[in-house]
Amino acid sequence: MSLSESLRSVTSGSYSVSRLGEALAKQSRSVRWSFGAICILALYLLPWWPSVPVLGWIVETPGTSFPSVLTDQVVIFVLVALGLNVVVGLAGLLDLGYVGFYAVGAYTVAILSSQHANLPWLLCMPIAVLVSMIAGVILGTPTLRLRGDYLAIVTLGFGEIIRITANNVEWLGDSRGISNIATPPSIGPLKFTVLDAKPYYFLGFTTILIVIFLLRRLENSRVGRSWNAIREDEDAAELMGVDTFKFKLWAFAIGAAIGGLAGSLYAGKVQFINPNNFPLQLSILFLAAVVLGGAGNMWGAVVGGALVAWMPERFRGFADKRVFVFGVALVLVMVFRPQGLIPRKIRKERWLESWKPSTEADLGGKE
Amino acid sequence: MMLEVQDLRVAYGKIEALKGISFTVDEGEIVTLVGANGAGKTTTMRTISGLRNVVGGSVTFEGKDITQIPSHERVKLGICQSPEGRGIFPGMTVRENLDMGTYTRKDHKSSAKDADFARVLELFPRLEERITQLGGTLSGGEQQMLAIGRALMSRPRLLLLDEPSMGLAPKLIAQIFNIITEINKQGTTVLLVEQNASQALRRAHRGYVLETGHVVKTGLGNDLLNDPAVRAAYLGGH
Amino acid sequence: MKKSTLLRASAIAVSLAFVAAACGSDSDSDSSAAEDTVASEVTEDTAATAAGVTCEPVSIAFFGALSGDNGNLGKNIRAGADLAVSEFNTANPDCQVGLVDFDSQGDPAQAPALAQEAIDDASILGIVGPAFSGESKAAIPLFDAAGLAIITPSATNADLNDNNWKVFHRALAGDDKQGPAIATYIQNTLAAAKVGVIDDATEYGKGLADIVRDTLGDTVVASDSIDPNAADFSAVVSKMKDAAPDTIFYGGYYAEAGKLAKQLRDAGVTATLVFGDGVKDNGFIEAAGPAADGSIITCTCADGASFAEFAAAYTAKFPGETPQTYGAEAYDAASAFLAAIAAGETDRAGVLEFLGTYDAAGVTKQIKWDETGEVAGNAVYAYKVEAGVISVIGLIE
Amino acid sequence: MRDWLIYKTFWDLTVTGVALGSLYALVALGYTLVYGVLRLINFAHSEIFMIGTFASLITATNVLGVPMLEAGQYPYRTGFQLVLILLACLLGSMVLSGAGAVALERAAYRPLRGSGDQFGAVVLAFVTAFVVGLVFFDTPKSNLIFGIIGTGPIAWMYLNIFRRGRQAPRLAFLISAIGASTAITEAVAIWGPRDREQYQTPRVLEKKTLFQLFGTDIRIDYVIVIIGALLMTTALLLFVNRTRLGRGVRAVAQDVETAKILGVNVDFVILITFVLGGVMAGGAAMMFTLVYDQSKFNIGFLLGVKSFTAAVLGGIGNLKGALLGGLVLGLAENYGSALFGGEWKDVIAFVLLLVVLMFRPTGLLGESLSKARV
Repeated sequence: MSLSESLRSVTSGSYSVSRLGEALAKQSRSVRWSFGAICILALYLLPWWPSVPVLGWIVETPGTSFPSVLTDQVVIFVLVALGLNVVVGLAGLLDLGYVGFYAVGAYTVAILSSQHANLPWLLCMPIAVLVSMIAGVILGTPTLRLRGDYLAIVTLGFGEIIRITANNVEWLGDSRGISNIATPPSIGPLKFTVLDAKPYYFLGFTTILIVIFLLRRLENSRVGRSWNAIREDEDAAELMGVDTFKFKLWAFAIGAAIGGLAGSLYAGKVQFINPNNFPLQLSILFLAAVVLGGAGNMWGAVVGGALVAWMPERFRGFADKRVFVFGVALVLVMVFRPQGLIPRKIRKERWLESWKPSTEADLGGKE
Repeated sequence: MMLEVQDLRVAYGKIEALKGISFTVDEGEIVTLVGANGAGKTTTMRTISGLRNVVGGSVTFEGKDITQIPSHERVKLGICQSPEGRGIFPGMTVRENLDMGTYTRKDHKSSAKDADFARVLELFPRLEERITQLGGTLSGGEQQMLAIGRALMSRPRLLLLDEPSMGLAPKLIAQIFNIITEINKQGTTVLLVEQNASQALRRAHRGYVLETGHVVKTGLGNDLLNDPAVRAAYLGGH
Repeated sequence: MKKSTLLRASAIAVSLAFVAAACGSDSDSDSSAAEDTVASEVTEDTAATAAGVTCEPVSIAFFGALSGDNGNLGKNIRAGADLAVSEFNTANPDCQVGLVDFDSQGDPAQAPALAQEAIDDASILGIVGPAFSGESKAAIPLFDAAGLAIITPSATNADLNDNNWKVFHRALAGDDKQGPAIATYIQNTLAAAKVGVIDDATEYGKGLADIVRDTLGDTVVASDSIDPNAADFSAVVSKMKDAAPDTIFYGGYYAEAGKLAKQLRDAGVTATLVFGDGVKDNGFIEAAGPAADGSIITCTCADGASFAEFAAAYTAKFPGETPQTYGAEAYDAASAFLAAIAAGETDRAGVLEFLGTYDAAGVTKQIKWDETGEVAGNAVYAYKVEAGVISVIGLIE
Repeated sequence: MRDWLIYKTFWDLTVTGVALGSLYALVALGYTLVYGVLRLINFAHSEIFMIGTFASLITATNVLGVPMLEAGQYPYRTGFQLVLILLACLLGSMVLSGAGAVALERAAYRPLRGSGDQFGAVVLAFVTAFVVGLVFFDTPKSNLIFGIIGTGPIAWMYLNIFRRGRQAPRLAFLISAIGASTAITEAVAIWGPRDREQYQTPRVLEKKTLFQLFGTDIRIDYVIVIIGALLMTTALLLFVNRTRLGRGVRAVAQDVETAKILGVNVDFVILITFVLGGVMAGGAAMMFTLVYDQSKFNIGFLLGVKSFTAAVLGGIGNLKGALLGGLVLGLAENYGSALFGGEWKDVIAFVLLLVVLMFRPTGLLGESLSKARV
């Protein structure tokens, strides 16, 4: 293999994590299950990783508290990436205002547990998920009939409308934000106190596992197949009898619900939110997380979300230069791994495809 | 020999659409490629125009290997195509569409261009009536005329016509083929791809029969027309 | 097959570790750079000072934006604290106090994790910061639970003090003191019959402007907000031009104040412009140019008797620079912690208790806290911009 | 009370709204051109605008030596000297913005189209080497030297990878655009003229009232902006409709493949499209500094979002739509701010967009670079 060939093979993904998955898939059921169990256990112990010799050096976040970074950033980004992946990766709808749903979730908890009522967090959380879902439906119903890029700017506008409204309406706490938000109730030895982030991490990681489990069921169901069809070719899906609008709305609502869930977890952890927590740039960061990991692949979204949240904290030493390096990294990853770090297995994605409708990508071509 | 295609192989992903096609076109000829859907006719045309990358083989035009040069350079050498589906620019007027044919020509304001313009309008009087209309508003037949006329505006030495009869009424088809013959008589070499094999073979000097990415038969147009196997496969068996 | 895949994966992991290690060591040296410079200065000057206190290695922390969009404000604040610490270290060779940075970028989302890290570092006895109100609300509950005292040199929002935080202290008066004073000044000194009030819809700006609005009542003839990120304020300018007030108050920070002042003057608005403490910065003069002339700026900070001395020391430490907004307050805040350390306090509870009884002359004012953590005395001073220089006029009665 | 306010200030708001709208329109043209040809939201276009404002600043102060203040007053210039300074700034902005757009296209987009070339590889390689240098060096100078040394081998490596000839998915283009936008903004913020502070540009044009219209003062800077925007848009329309290259742009927008087989060099046309967008943004940037005399590293972001909104409002891909969208947005923002308060300005813009798209899903004038006559 010549140097240039090996270079190309590296960038086109021969060393990807999916290889590991392929190798695992060949093993017996019990091997796979125990491997999964070990992974999950190891991830539950993640807050202690920095004290492991070599590994600690890699994962630690100098200058800031690692367990808090896990709860405040990583868990939230992974959840959000999972939700946004449903919208962008599975249904193929470009959403640039996803932070709006995240904000709706956080604000619902804040309003119900502090600003205007004193409901416990455990009750607020499902309400927040529901409210975010309704927000998704309300935004989706008039806008999902729009084509891809129109949807992008409309959703971007939605995110901004939410933030500015929260900033200027006194009932929503305006620019002062809302403090003293309720925390999750203590369960046995798990005490959700201000100074210990670990219980929040256990809660967040468990939530992620549940969401992944539910999404996997969904992906393999009729709904998942419909999303697939819509993303591949919306017109064809419509002709085959798929109610494209209904399923697009479902994707939007489910995505919004997961965003709201992330928001409610965040509000319950930090106990204070203000509109500055939900800037437009965060939406863009969320989208970057999904695409960086590999749009349409749930594992890609998880990895992308974790990386985008963790990297800036890991490289605090770069201070001002972090964001610059992040921008360059985005370009480079897209240039050399356009499908993301962990791409989808099936690459035939009409909507995500090239701007040239009929050159390289479609199999068989016109004959 | 004007165009020589040798052992051409083209793939879409892992699926090979052309599995080694060879044929030639001599100056002044009309050569046709016939075959069923999926035989590789349009892929061949697109490859000659440079829209597809080849996996193997070569395309030689007037002694020059053009396999690797970009499409717009090929137009300068004298190859122009009227593509399948006509490729009319819907937002441009008929005149602007025709002007696009002269895109690579250096003699912009010259009388030679005006002469070509007059010649095309003479061949297709319908276009003159529609000259200020938008391309997207033309009927199928008119669009086909426009596509051929536009290709002619580049003064090609080799004109590639991909399915010029597709979607047209029988009367119009005859008219289009008459014009193709006329163009050829005026000195332009034509490579024609058709599903309407009987018309194509009747007009062509020579023909090639394509089947799933291979050339399976070749001969003079009339010989192929009378070949029982070809008749059975492509001409409805009569 | 499987083996080779796993081998490859581990090879990647190892190489990643090397990359991370390289980066990690670099960032470590970065963060300790501040302490290094302190140490080197100390060795130069050891001979100059004789006696001093001795103590265990302890440190105080700066908490605020050092990078990001608000980085400059934070750097100016940190410089004040830095000056206090290095002066202390020079004077006390046997008691070296470190200054640890927590760069929040002014982002409330990053604040809790940083606060946690500060709390986990047992050598930190006090926090100078958090710099902004938003991050304060996100971070102070953690500090409060850990009993780690904070003195904010810049967060002036009125409602910060009613959270029952034991650890909360401010080195300057809150907006609830400044707002009414501004209103008084507009009403009495400027004798304005018609007032326009504009804010930037941020916590600080709107909070201050709302107090002014409430206090002035019917005198306010026109009121509006701007989006600080926008470049064009023409709708607000038109409104002010039409209402023709004698005085316009703007609640917000200096960068937008400069833009706004310029656009108002360009449109022919001649009203006297009045601003709060967020505008008391040379950046305002730079941004507004000649349009700044004649503006009134209020601040709870007096350029006190020792301010000139402070400014000289500042320029000596940071050549070519003069103290900027909240720099002196940060110096006072850090000095309070250093006094606690000098008094032999070695733990957080002791420092917190010490602050309760602290009463000393600071660069900006007499520093003494009441039980809510507000600095005693509520003197608000008026400044005027003349020929590109901000100079004090006097106390607002 | 508020209705009365808007009535009294109506013409005032109209004039400033049209001026602001003209700037939106000029930037929107860049979005719409690139979208028309590549179907790409060129997120980094706002940074091309930002570069233009700094180019204008540098031309005025560093090249022409105009001071910020002269004896405490603005350095006003008149007559021939004024015209010369303004034209030099305009040229500076247009050239630097145009060049920025070219570099952006070659480094961040062309490799994704599968036709990456040396130039793009060198730009990308330089940036990569620079980033790697960040790990080892603190000073910009040694970093720069390291960047230059590292460029060669990295560019060679990149060129090898570029020869894939495969199209990236559309989302990859968008993320690449976002990455480029972030990198450019931050690069200017960190290593730019000074730091993250706001910059002032010297004010050479005295903002005199030219005449009164409906009782409103019409200032000279607004007149220059409005006329300038109209002239530039007209020039662009003429170029696209009347020249051979312009026809090439339209052809690529309408049907890439047919354009290719008719001899259009698609990569070149795309480059031209970026240059055109960059030049328009450069012109807008210079006029922006004329009215607001300021700039900042992040000045492009909000303006870019608004301009893209304007482009969609008018019908993305439609050049006249961009002009109309810009003007409508500028006016709506001004009227809306007067009615509901300035803090709602952005909400007004997005709600307007939402309402328009409800009734006209492809914008006010529809998408036309591809479907109808420009």
